[in-house]
Amino acid sequence: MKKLINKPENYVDEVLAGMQAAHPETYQVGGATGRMLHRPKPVAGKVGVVSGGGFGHIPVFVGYVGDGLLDACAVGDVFASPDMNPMLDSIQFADQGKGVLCVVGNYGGDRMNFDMACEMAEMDDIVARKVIVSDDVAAAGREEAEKRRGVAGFVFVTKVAGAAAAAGQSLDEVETVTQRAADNVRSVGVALSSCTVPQAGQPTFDIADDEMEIGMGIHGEPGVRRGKLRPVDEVTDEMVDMLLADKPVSNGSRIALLVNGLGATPVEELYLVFRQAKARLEAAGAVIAQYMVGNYATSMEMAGASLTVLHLDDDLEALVKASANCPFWKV
Amino acid sequence: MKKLINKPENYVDEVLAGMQAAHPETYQVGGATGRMLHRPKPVAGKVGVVSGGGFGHIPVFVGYVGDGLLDACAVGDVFASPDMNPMLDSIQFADQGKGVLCVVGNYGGDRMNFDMACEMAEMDDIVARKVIVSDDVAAAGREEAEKRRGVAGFVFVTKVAGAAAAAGQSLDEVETVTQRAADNVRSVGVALSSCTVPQAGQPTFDIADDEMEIGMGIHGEPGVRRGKLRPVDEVTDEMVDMLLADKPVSNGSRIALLVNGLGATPVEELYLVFRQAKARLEAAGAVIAQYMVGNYATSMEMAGASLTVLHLDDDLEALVKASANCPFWKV
Amino acid sequence: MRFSKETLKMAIERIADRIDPIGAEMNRLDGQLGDGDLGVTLVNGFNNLKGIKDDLPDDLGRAFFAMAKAVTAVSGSSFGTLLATALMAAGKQVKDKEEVEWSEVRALLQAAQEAMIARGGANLGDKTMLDMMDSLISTLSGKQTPEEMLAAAQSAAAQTLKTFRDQPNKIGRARVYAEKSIGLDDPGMMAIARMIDCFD
Amino acid sequence: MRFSKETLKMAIERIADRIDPIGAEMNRLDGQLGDGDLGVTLVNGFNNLKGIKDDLPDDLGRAFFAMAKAVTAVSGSSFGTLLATALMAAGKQVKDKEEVEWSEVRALLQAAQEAMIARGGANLGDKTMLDMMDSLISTLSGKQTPEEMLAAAQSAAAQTLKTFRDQPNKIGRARVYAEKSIGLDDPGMMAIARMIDCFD
Ligand SMILES: Nc1ncnc2c1ncn2[C@@H]1O[C@H](COP(=O)(O)OP(=O)(O)O)[C@@H](O)[C@H]1O
Ligand SMILES: Nc1ncnc2c1ncn2[C@@H]1O[C@H](COP(=O)(O)OP(=O)(O)O)[C@@H](O)[C@H]1O
Ligand SMILES: [Mg+2]
Ligand SMILES: [Mg+2]
Ligand SMILES: [Mg+2]
Ligand SMILES: [Mg+2]
Repeated sequence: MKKLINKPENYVDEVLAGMQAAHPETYQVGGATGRMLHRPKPVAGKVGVVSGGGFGHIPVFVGYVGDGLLDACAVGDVFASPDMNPMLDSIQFADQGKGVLCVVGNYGGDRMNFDMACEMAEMDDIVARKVIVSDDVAAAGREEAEKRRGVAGFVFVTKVAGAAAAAGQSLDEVETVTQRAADNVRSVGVALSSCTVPQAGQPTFDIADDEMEIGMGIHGEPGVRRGKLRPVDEVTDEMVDMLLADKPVSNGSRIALLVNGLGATPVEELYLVFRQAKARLEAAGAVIAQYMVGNYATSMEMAGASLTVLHLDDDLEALVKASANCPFWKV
Repeated sequence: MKKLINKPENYVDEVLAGMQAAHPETYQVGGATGRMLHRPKPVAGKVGVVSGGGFGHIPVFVGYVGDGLLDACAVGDVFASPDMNPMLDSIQFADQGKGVLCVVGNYGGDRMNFDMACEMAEMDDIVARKVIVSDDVAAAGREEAEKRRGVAGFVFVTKVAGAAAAAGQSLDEVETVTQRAADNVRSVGVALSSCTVPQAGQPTFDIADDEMEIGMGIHGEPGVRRGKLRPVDEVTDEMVDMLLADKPVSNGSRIALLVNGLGATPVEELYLVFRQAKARLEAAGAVIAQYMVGNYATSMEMAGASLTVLHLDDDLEALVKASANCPFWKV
Repeated sequence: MRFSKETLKMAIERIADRIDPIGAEMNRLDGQLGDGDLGVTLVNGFNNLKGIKDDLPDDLGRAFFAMAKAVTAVSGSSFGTLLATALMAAGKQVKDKEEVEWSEVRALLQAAQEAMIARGGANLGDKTMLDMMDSLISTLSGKQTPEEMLAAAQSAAAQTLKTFRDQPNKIGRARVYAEKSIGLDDPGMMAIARMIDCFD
Repeated sequence: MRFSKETLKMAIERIADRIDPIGAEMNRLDGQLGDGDLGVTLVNGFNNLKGIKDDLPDDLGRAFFAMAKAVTAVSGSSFGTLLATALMAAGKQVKDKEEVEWSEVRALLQAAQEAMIARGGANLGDKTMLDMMDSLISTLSGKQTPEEMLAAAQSAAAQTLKTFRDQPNKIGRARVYAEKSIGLDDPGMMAIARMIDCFD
């Protein structure tokens, strides 16, 4: 294991401490167990937006605490759901009397614990609802779309929720439009190398020096195809094909595009992916109304990239473009 | 070689095309050979600021074209100086009658070619001057400081030059304050793994699975010490010690700090480096007036991190904090 | 004495007193079919419960919720999550009450069982703690005093273990070892039986 | 006919005509001590020069600068950079002139040599193209016509190669092979000798 870390068992808490030290105007460590990151003060007069999930995906989840994004976020161990308590802490912090929306990745533990946190919150007369992000088209077919994992699509869904809340929408409205974002976002990734969970000490999976895996999940879950590494244009073509097969675009369809690095892939290569993805999507008729290129949803030192497309309507486009600000992303 | 690329010989040009495609409002590919990136239009009424150097360090050099930063930048092959022509193109583009400052890393080819470009520009009655960045304390002792390589300190020196020019300072003034930034910036890095030059196809250097090299250059130039990988706090201590031994801080010294990732190191780990560096520098009396954590000067897929300290005076602090905007950095 | 937060406090004390040997036994049992962490969950869970037992709110509903919070703080294991789910479901039944009749305990168990089925997606007959809950709910029907209830619960627990021993596990981690699980007690069922014994 | 842009054009044509075999030879020679790219530099450089030879500005200074630009566009090798440096230094001497006397060529070489020393940091005697330049400068002293100059240059070039052959290289990539370089001609020197021969 080759990491710039101290003791594996302190990894998560020390990184959170570093994040607060670097960005105290945005991040404060809180909660009974120090596993919540929240804004220094809740923003009054709006619906709260929170999330939570396993660690090791920075900026997902916890990095997106910020203006027009999350009010608070629960933090688990590496690749493991937080327990219910920091989720409840987050909901309680974010609630300003108008209710709270939880943006949750489609993983069993995350869902179950957020369910409990919402029920607990109810006991305090806080209305908390959940929108599930399940954007990974490689994880299951269209007929089982509810089984798909949540990956980088989280970024757009969170952006929509945060912007709707910041615009003063009611919980019902925020929930509706966020659910529409979740319904209209699709992702697929390609992994070139494994990551290593610090407490495990060994790479999560093996992959040969000349292999890639299309569709692999952000914890190393199996993808749809393992094969020889191909030129980036061909790899990108395959990913674009999967996205368009799952949800086509027609002439003039407006989309938001995220070309995302998994952690260890140089940004130079992400621009190669972007170049080809843009060409292909535009050739298919799409209008790329908003896009990002960079490390927005990672798996520590995993090498690879993912493509995320959010199919826009007028409301979603306005919300995706609304201003937002966290240390990893300014819009 | 495990890279998401097409043909190695097209790597640089395709990445530049991707950068322009992603950020056309900031980057335009230009020059006779397509090896200049420049702003869509030169900004009138100010001193021009340009740079240039080998490719594979994004955002250094070419990513820093933007508001309050570079007007244009010459692009070489991977880790190889651009020839004189795109440098001259850059100078000619940036010149608006008030002269041009070239911020140049301390590498033989870069210096020599910028010398020629400045001479050539003179033929067109353009006044172009050079400030050399040589911040790597590991590259040579204090008595031979002029032999030090230019590494991540480039970011701060460019920021100062860009801000001074944007503020309407004359070429003399921009040059003077930029030189002061160059004189007061120190860096040191630690490498955990090699990068691979696409056309070489093989890792640039070998390093064992449990080794690190303190002081290694951004092309794999030898550092001061190769040894067993240690906990991040100890590695950070060693780097801070080297920086402070070279240029101490006294109580209340104001500094800017950059905790930089070399490309493949997860941002989580950079926050661990930041946490310890901040604690140590503050314990030494420094006041960290400005800081950044992220991938600001990379070596493709090299793993590791570097620390850069800019020792501030009032002018430098104001310039470092002045607003700036490029796709990789908003201030 | 009716069922109140004092009852919950006493229950925590009784079980916490004996949880270390029970934990060791459950780790072994879970290790034969699963990941061997059930005992860890139990030990940590009851440690947390001990930490809050003196500060339980008078409101029974809130007392159950506080216990659920304490249990969820320990780990992400199925048993912990389901136990917390059960406690919350029970809590909802007794919101704003400080005491209930002992005869109402059966209704709390029923609410708990429904919530656990909803949360975990298992069915009765899958050889899980749900089946143990089910036989407890049946046996408590008509029982009025804690003494009667304990005796009935103990014999029902023993009988249930026996009934399911030679059936295969059909859910969770143990499902992969369905064949191997024949002849072995389900760890979650056994854990409940051992907890009941603590009141003897 | 005095020295003008037509002279430069003619020189480019003459050398470009024969650069392919010269390039092959220089790659071999450079490969014995260095990285074997000198020939590539020469071939690409004169290809570029051919591309601009018909568009040279009348102003001799600007013509030299245009040639320097064309040379620098090919690669980052030492020879290319130094040749461009030489052309720029010569250009500065004749800024705003369309013609100069042949006798002034020696001054141009001298300016070029100084600039190359300043740029490259080598000394006379290091066994580089500088030493070739030096003997050319000496031999051209007092020569007035191109014919006289060519004859003198050819014999000086041959003599210089001979003089330095048995000395070690003291700069650049070849320095690492200082011992090995004894008995071998310096590729940069040889390249200049071959270029002079093109005017024969
Ligand atoms: N979905 C489920 N529904 C009901 N009970 C379950 C379920 N999954 C597991 N259990 C019970 O939990 C016990 C295992 O608990 P634990 O070791 O904490 O789970 P794990 O390690 O598999 O997360 C099983 O013996 C079974 O009785
Ligand atoms: N610093 C220097 N000063 C003068 N001449 C030099 C210098 N370095 C190299 N040369 C000349 O250039 C020739 C090699 O040219 P080239 O192959 O283009 O260089 P390289 O491949 O080492 O960059 C040498 O034979 C020598 O004559
Ligand atoms: Mg278990
Ligand atoms: Mg478990
Ligand atoms: Mg050579
Ligand atoms: Mg060379």
